[in-house]
Amino acid sequence: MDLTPNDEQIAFQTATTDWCREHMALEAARDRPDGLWDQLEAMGLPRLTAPEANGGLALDHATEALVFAELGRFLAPIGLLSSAVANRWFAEPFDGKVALALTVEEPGPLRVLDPVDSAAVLLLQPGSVRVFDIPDRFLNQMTRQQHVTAHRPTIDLSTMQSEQGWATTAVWTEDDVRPPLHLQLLAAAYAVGCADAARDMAADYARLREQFDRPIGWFQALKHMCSDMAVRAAAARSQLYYAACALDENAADAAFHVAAAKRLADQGALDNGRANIQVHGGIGMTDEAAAHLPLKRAHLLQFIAPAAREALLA
Amino acid sequence: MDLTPNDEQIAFQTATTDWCREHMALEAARDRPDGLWDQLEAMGLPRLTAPEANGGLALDHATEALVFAELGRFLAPIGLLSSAVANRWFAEPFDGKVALALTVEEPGPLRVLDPVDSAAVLLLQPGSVRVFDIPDRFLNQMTRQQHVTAHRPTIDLSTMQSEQGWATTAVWTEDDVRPPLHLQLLAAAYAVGCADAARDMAADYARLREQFDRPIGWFQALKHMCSDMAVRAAAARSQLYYAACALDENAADAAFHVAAAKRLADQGALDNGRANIQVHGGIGMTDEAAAHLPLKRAHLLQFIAPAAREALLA
Amino acid sequence: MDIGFSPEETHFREECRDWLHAHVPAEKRPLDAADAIGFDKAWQRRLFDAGWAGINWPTDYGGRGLSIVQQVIWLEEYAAAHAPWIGANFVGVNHGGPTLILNASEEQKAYHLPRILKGEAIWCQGFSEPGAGSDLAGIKTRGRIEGDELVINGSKIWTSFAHVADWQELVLRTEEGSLRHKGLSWAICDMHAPGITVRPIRKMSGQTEFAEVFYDDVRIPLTNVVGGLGNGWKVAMSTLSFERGTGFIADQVKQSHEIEELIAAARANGMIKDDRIAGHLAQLRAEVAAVRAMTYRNISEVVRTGQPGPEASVIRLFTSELGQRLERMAVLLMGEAIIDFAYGDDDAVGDYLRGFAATIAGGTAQIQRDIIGERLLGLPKSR
Amino acid sequence: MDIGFSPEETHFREECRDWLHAHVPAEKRPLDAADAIGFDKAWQRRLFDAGWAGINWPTDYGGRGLSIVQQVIWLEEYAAAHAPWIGANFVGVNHGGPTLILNASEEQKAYHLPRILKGEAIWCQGFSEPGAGSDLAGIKTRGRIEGDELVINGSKIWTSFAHVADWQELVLRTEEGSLRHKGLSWAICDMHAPGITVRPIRKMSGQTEFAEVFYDDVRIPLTNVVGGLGNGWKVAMSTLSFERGTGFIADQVKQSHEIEELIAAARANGMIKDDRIAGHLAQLRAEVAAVRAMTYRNISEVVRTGQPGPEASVIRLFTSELGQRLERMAVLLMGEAIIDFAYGDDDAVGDYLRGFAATIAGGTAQIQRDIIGERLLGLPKSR
Repeated sequence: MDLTPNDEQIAFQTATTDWCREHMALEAARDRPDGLWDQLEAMGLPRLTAPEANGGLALDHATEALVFAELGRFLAPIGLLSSAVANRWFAEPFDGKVALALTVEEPGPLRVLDPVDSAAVLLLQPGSVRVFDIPDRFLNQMTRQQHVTAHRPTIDLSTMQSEQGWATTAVWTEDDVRPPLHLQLLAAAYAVGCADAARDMAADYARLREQFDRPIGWFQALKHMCSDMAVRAAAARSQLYYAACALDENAADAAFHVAAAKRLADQGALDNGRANIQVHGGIGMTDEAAAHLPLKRAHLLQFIAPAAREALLA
Repeated sequence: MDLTPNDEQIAFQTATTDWCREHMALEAARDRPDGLWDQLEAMGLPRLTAPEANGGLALDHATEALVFAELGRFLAPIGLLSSAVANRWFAEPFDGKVALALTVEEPGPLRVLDPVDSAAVLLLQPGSVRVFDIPDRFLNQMTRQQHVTAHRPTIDLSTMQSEQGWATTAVWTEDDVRPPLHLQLLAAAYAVGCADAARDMAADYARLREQFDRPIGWFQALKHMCSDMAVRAAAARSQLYYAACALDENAADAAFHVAAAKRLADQGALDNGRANIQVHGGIGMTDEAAAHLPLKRAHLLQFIAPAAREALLA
Repeated sequence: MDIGFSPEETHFREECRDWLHAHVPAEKRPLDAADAIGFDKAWQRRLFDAGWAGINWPTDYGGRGLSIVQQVIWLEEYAAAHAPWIGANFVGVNHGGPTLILNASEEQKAYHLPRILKGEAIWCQGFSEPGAGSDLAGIKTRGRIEGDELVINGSKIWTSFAHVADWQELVLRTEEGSLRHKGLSWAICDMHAPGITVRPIRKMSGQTEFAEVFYDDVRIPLTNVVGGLGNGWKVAMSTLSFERGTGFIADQVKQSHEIEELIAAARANGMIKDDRIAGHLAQLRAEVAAVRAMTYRNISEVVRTGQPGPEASVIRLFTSELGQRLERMAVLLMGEAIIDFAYGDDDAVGDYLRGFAATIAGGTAQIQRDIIGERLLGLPKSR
Repeated sequence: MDIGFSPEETHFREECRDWLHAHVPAEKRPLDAADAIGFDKAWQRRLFDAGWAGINWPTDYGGRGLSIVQQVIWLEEYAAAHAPWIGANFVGVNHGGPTLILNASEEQKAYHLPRILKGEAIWCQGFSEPGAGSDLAGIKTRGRIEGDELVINGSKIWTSFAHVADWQELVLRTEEGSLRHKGLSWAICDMHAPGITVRPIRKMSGQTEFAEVFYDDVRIPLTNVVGGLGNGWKVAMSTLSFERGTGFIADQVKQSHEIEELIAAARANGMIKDDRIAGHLAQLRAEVAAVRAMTYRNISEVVRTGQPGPEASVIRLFTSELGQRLERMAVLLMGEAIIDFAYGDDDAVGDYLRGFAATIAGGTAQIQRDIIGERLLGLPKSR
């Protein structure tokens, strides 16, 4: 039993953080450079746990969770989540980004997140994940109307969305609880990173900003608000690591632990996101400051593989 | 429209507070003098809104709510609630205290609060209140066992309880929504007083107790805890007044307003009761200090005419 | 104590309702200040012409001179009729105007008050500075006296409607080297004066409503000072205590409508079947009732004594946090549709994002709790 | 990173389970300290004789010298077997003993440690004073040096098991006129020494477990000072940081069982059908899992580096508040039956009332939040 990251994991984690800080700053989340995805691909980030035969690094979920929490801290593309899952669980190669669709009752139209330049889209279903191709246009099976897959913004300023029809041509996983848990785990990792980002932003500001001739972090009310952010982030992060290990070991209670991680991470991301704005005061409400970015990302993440109450009580 | 108490009401309120402070101190709640009920009777407190024909003062519910909030602040006997309701809505005279039974599915045995020296017991039912005599012993209709009405303590150190069977000999109100609302209003008034008592105890302690060479109320964390107590008490009190007026005017939405008052008062009493102990620190956890008394009373009050969600959403 | 209204008041309520029913504009108010300014001015003028602007303002300056209870009745009917937010006229009608009524000279009042009521002059507020937010007494913008003029240098921030305003209620330091609350003055600043630069700031909801204002040797006549040189803190506080007293009635009335709409929405989409949602809605409805009861109580206090009671700060805090709880519930009831929010959308998500201001602007919730602890409970001052 | 246990550890777990299954007493531990003392001593002796006392204590002093992971396994099995709380032995086994191991002389260790493990000597803690609660450095109890003795005067409070204890870990001011953290010493005080008066204090739950202790010219040998005269703060902090690190594992293990019992109870009485109850239980279960994950993480840190990580204070705060949430849920599930609580009852209400101590004793939740803000986030010190 050892829940501290080993040296190799820490090195990978640190390298990721350093790279993100330089090439994928949170502050620039709404305007990512064109070649970003190619760089992420080149570093193998969408294939950390994919088998070597598929060009993957065949690492464990524990390492992957550590790295994805760092990516999440910089509001990395949502498409990394679905791409990582697709590359891990399907033998056939997905050349390029796999977008992410939110759960729907089949065969309704899909809400596709981060679809720009995506070759395919991954959908979470009860007990399975399914991957469709992305066509240029689709037929809405309910209204019988043809739709062009136009890209629209989402509340998360770094993520676009489109609509797409249910397709009969798809691949899906069967008789394996792990693929859906994998997606939930990675989404939880993103949310943990998001909670961390908000905490750090708030603490940095509370150390520097002065009112009444003192840093505002001197005042207990704001200090405790920051402390609570630290508590939420720490709890979610520990549970994330534990859940990743449970998934690696295919433990009987892995589904519970991953759901618990997602629940706590989502709450941490939302609550920290809100508290971060309050700590920032006026500047926190502006578009030019970055305080709103983690909050808006948190609002998106809560709809990606949410933790069902049944899973938590099972 | 005028929601400030008039001079007469303020005078009555002040006189009640002064009398309570001298004769019915909160700190002595667990050991009330023998003649207390007679004194309360002599002052007409169980008959404030009772018709003059029944020896009552025929005052309005607004005045009664003000006075009962003060009584509640000193943890006055629970029997005042039921006696006031019984004396108001029944023509026949109840000579002495009327105890209070918690709601049960008929014809189960009753949990009777404050039964000591009570001649009768009042039970809240949907749309009605019912008054039974108190016998020396009763037959449990489910187990067919004979029980003596022995007195046992409750969590509230100033209130005893006993068990009693459902009786066929009883009087009850019909076709009038006001009697049950009256009981709920007075219970809310007690809870408002309870929330006030906890707030004042905490603020007093925070002004005097020193740590780190300052009154602990100087520290923002404790100051804000006290501020939140003040907010809860103020909100509950305003809603109590409004509800009392609504009941006086037999307003169409009186049932909602009384339920809202009870809900906020119960929460205020519980949350302030807990916060009061935290503000007191070590001494707050002891039996010899009085900080636990309002909290325990609050736990009892929440079961007296609780605010149903349906009433709040109606 | 009673909650009824007199026959005269009831008659007034009917009058309000009838007029609003006939005149509330069908089109929605634009959200961006620049787009909304024409709408806001026209609507204010319409209110004035029909006698609804300044219900409790003195008749000498274009008001109706009616009671605060009638003002409340008007606001209740206004909200019930879904009449538009008064927008750009907010500062003039709710802050600047009342401050002038309390503190200004006859000349100042005679010139400005009717223009405010008619929607002819748009006002903005110049209190906060980049370095003086919660710490309002940390104001650094200074006004040098030169002859019969003030020469202003410095900057203000979070000034709503600055880029469309004609006048500003400006608090600045007129005594060199003075500290904290001393040496400040409250002046009427011409927003069209040379040397003023306005940098609009976009909110995280996408609207551009507030701005940063820079003053570079801006000259205004000394006669524009209100309440006397060096009395700026006192004059500003008279506005703020008004805000804390009855200035937020409109918000509270709005909440009464919002909770009913939320309950209706939850019934419509079936989410009320979830006990947690139903429980939250029940709780929120009780809290909204309490805010209304507290507000009525506070108004009764004003009617009796001429000023709001000490619990006004409690109402202020409770209302601002309750507003956020209502906005969060509205967003919760939207479900996944929250994802579709795009900058500038005038929906529940926009309200939620803009609503963060409630516990920040005009004194953070932390400052409010300090005030309650210190003034209501007598706890020692921390700052 | 892995969550599995080695075959050796798994074998150890089975050993624990088997022994506990055969030996956990059938009768309940009495709650009052005076009634429980015999029970506690007998049970501790039984643990010692079977080799379960001091699993990770050095073998030289009667311990088993095993790893902290094995200690955790023991505690997990201990809780699973519903074995009784170690009660009066708590301070000796969990505070005093570990402090001696870290700081005491060979002679002190050789004398005291085996007696603690065997349940022969009961220890109590003398840190807090009537005027020094959250402000522990405000200690006023003084020890005057006379020859080779300390002469002690003053008082301590919240001393659990004081009225049944043989020894006390006592922090007192041995340098006259010294301030705050300086001039304090940590000494072993004989509770049977003349001049000691113990006034037991009843808790609001009805138990008498802690007491106020008065010292009137109490004489103890200077050799009873541990870690050197004037080093009391450092020595005391070594205990406290132990508490914050791994000392609360037992509580956390207990919470894992409590949540399962609560869920079972809610299923049994049907209250789980209420979405709010079910939602709360789901949330609590996730939080309990997180505490366990954090604890495991912290233990891994101890195994790797020899000391708990900086996040130990987070675990401490989270666990204490989570414990209270669990106790409140237990009371909620009782419904009206909470009314029947009478002083001394050993039920969920008693746990709830005693549980207020979790955010007060050993540093209030407010102090914990200060520590987290200052040490983890680098915010400026407020005190």
